[in-house]
Amino acid sequence: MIFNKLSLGGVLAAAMSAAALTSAAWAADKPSELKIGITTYSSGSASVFGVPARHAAEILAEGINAKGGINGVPVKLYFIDEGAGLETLMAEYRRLVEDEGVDVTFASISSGVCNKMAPLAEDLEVVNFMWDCGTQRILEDDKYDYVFRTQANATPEVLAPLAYLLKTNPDFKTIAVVNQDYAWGRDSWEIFSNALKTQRPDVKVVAELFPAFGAADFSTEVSRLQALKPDVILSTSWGGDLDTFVRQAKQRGLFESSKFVLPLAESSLQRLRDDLPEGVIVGARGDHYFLHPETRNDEKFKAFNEKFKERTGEYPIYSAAHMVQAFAALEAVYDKAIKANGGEWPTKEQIAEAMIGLNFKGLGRPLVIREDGQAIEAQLVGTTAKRDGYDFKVIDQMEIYDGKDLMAPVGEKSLAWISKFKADFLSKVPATPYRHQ
Amino acid sequence: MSRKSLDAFPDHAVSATAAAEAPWPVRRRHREKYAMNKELLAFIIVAVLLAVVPFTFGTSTTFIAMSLAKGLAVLGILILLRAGQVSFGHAMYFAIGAYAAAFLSSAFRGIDMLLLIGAAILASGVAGAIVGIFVTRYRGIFFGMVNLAFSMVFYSILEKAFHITGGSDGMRIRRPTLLGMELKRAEFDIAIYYVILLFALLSVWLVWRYLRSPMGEALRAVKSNETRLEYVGLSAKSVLLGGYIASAVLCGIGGVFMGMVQGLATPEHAFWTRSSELVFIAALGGPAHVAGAFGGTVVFEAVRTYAAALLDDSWQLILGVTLIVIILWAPGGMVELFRRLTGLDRAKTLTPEAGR
Amino acid sequence: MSDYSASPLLLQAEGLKLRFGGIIAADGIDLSLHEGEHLAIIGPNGAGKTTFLNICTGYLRPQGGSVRFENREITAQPPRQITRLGIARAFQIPQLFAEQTVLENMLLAVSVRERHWNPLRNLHAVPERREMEGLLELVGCSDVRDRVASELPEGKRKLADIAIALALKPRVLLMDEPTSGVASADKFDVMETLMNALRQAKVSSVFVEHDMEMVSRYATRVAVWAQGKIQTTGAPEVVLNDPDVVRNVIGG
Amino acid sequence: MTPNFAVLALLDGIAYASLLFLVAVGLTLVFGVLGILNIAHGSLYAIGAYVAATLGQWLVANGYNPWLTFPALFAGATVVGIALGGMLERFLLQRIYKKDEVLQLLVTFAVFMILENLQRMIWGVQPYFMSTPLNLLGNISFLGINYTAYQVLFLPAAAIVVLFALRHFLRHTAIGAQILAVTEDREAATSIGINATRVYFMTFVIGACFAALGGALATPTTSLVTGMGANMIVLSFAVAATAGLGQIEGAAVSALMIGVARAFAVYLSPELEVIMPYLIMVLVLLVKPNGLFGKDTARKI
Repeated sequence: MIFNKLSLGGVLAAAMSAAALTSAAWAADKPSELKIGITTYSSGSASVFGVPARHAAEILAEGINAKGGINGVPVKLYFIDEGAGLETLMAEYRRLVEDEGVDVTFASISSGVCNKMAPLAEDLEVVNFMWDCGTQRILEDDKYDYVFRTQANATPEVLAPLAYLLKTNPDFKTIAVVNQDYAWGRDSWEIFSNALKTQRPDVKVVAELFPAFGAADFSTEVSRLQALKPDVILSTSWGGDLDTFVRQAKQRGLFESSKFVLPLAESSLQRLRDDLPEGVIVGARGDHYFLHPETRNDEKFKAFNEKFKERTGEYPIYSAAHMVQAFAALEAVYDKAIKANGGEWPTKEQIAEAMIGLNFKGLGRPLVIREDGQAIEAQLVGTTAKRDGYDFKVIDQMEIYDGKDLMAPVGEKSLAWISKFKADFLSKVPATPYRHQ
Repeated sequence: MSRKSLDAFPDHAVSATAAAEAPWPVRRRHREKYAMNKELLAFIIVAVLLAVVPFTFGTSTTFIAMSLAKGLAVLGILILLRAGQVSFGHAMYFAIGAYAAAFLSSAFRGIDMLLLIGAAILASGVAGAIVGIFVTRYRGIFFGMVNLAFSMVFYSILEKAFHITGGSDGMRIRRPTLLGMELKRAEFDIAIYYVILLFALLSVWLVWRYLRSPMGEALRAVKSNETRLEYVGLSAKSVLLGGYIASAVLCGIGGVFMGMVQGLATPEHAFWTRSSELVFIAALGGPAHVAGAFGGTVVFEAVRTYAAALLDDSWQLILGVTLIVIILWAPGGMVELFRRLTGLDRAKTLTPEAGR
Repeated sequence: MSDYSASPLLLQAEGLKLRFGGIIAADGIDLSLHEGEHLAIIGPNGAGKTTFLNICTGYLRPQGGSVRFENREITAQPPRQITRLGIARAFQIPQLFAEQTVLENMLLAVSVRERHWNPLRNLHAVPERREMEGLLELVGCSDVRDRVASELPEGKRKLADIAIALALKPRVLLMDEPTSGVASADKFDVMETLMNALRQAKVSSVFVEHDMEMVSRYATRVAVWAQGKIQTTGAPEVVLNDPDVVRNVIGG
Repeated sequence: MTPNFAVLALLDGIAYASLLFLVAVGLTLVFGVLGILNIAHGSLYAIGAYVAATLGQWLVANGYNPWLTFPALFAGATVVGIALGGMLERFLLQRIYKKDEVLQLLVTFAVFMILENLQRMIWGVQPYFMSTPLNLLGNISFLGINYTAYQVLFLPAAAIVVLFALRHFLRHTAIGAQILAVTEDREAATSIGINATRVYFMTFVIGACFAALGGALATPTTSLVTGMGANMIVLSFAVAATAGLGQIEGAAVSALMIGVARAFAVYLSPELEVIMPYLIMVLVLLVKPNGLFGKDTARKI
């Protein structure tokens, strides 16, 4: 019985790889299609990012194929659900790479999954874009030949809101943190608090709360924060956790006594609507905003926003923008590699080589991939405000930071780099201000 | 006798009718031997088939390796089911196995695989003995619940002790050496496949023998009559404890293998739904036979992986329906279905017709 | 009827007291068993006779008094330890391992007796298999040897229960209405075989019994239990003819 | 830290315990009568929440009086309890009452998986919310801390009403008495002619209604996300097992214990918050294997 099942799977697999082989042979050097494996959440709480990103990917793939593909090769997408558990994820990832023969993978949203997929991609020698996960550790700790990140990492994503806070509210004395209890919540607080210590050693941390990931109730945390009355409350939470926390805090007047800093709240604006008060500092893990002051009039930007709104009824959030960046990097790197290869279709080694120093542009400012495979991405931070024409809070008093100022240099680890900050480093980081228009 | 007896695991029921009509010792032995040979033959065939997988269906190697690893844990669940007990916390030992490897491999780079396995056996065995001393006081639902509580405490600690365990992202398990040899990824995949296969076959054989030994038969007695067990001079608690430790160790071995294949130990391994999954697979495969543990796992994992092809995001739905169908119409699981289809059950359970 | 008071003392209960709520089961019970004796306990239903067996085997802890076995204090020790010392028990409601065959029931019992804990040896391969088959032959259970215990008719269950107790090679066997459930035509044959086996194996016994015919034939001594006390004890022919006993126990 | 934190923690604990109790009481009632530990109880909780939210959102969106969202919570819960609970009992559970308890447990686990999946298919994965009732009741201030009246007044009141209504129902109505009889001694109850099928059906539907009600009443306080059922079910297991399975008043006490302990943890040692319920459960069960109020049943031989 065991064998029956096995052989079924095996025969299927064999048949598929045979099909892949023949098609490859037929197209000689140039494949009939460019296969992209994408891990994203379609179940579980992180699907608030995964589902919009998947829509974005589909829109982008349709767009590429409509104009004839990448250098004449149409793209084909394969999605894997990060929420289905690591066994499934790994088995499916391997199957896509080994049997299906995907050319490039985009993995993944979760830092935990990235931690696993990066070494696996390296082992399987398949070009992988870490398109959304935040952890700075992967590329700082190990050297990879096939793994690249097409967006920033946690360091600038956390430092930018801190810089903004220091500039706009220089006088705060106390701070409390309410983060989800998992790697991102912990890591982001580590970066934030270490940087804060260098900039404002006098600020007192009055509470460090890490409620369980996916907690349904923050009433007790809100009570405690009301009793403590910290000047600033930081939360890098997202999704249902952030929504619940914001609603409970708003209902009980916590926003009146404390300044909130919510570095990921750009992704919750449209859901929270009036539950998110004005005057809250919000970020977007990059310069992602559907009203990006520098790029909102670009054709590409407008077209994508419209298509996205048409398909989902919502404006795109940062995870969709990260997906756009991954596709932009893909198109750019094939162009670059094909040119370098004298017009011939490149091998994966050539693609990997072309990634270094690659310039590409998603929906925000242009990005560049450093020699360690890490992209430099600008950061947009602002303050919520109510404006006509939107039934949710928009971002006003924006500041856009250049990514390179907030990143640890190549070869240096973020925390070590942060510990060397001069006392006024962050308040002097250059930024371009914008108002809502 | 109806197959839908009150009994969860109808092999006893089947053998009941069977044995009732087979009073002649000589012929019975003969048949037993015949059945044994047939099973041994099946065992060898399956073992050989699995041994050639890397050469025939190379790309399924890792999938099967993971299924076998999980199957080892299910085998542990099977032992407890023999005593009529079901644990909703055994994923804890699975996680202990994986974390033992994670800690060791991050402390000593290039540590040998066999040491990791040894550490996992030791850690899960010790944990099983300590927790077992408490939980073997309980039976039925409470046994399941107390195990659940222990595993949830453990799960919460794994998540909370961020600086030690890496929190919810877990810990990386670096690729170990094997007998001092450094292995590349492709070599490692093959090597660990054979190590897992070896352990799986060995465990199947050991568990098979154990369940038929006086100690294993005493486990069944825990299920049917603890009073009599006491009154033949045996403590039901210690019998169950023995089975509990064995099951914890099997889960630990499963966990260390899963961890090494995935290169990762995460708290998710210890979450209660994982424990339920193990019990789920045991019921799906059929608790009456060691083959059920592995057959069930392969089917479970295959459905989970390939369900998406049938209907987007539907693996839970499909598995749930499958399990209900199995429980309602074939409570012996796939093993029973298999026997029904092949008629092997007759030989196995010694009905008079079988020998003819 | 011979007198056993000179032979060594096996089991000795002194001043046992136990009450459940308002019901007095035992109120200062003194009872002893000497080697070679077969002591019958008679008395009205619910008088506490089974409770006595439960206390002797450690299933219940008495509120007062003590039980000694071969001059060793065994009060409230767990049943498994008392069993290992040499006191086996057969039950009013037979206690069998329902999922296993009768022979497997026996083999399991003998494995405990002989400490056969090799986890790789098949239960059926224990060396005492012949002996167990012989015991089953003796109690008349050979025909159901390979049947699963839960499927047995009541009479056979009763015998199998006793056979398991005998498999432990006890010094003392405690029985609770050994022949209830056995077809009445066979009762005396069964009891005859059983008692012969006990005598042969030099096993002393205590049995709770309602059938006075049985008591007078097989008991060496009778104890009458009523209102939580031993009303009288003595040779069957004396006790069973005592007018008080006839009026209060046998007649009533 | 203000010296009044103990009072605050108590208040937070009570609010949380009220929700826990509402969910756990249904679980424990069903176990007491049917002898089945219903893992799908968590899904009923989640679906009750989703249905109530959908109904409430619809009312608000169509311009009905927002106070109607209160009855909508109860209506949503009742509909889910009767329709889904009733169907589960009639078409599935009735077939497994005679099976081994392990298999019963697994069937409910299978139902849990199916419902989790269906729930995702119906409501998607974006967080849902409907906080109108919470907003309507406003805040009350206590020791300088704002609390929502919904959480510190309405929820505890609802829990108390449920507790006493259930007590009254069980003690003073015919069907309630039958349910109680079955809880205490199933065999005896059926032998004196109690219609077990009817009692089982009623009980399961009532239990399902409580699960859904717990979900519905939680809706205004939280965001509905996938996986909320899986978390709630282990918590209510912890409550029910700590009290002793089948103990209704006991569930109220242990819910309070767990709720308050958790709140104190947030004030004193936030890292312990998540572990608290399970720690309490382990400790209680180690000392009292049948739970705080469970009865020890000795076997008669």
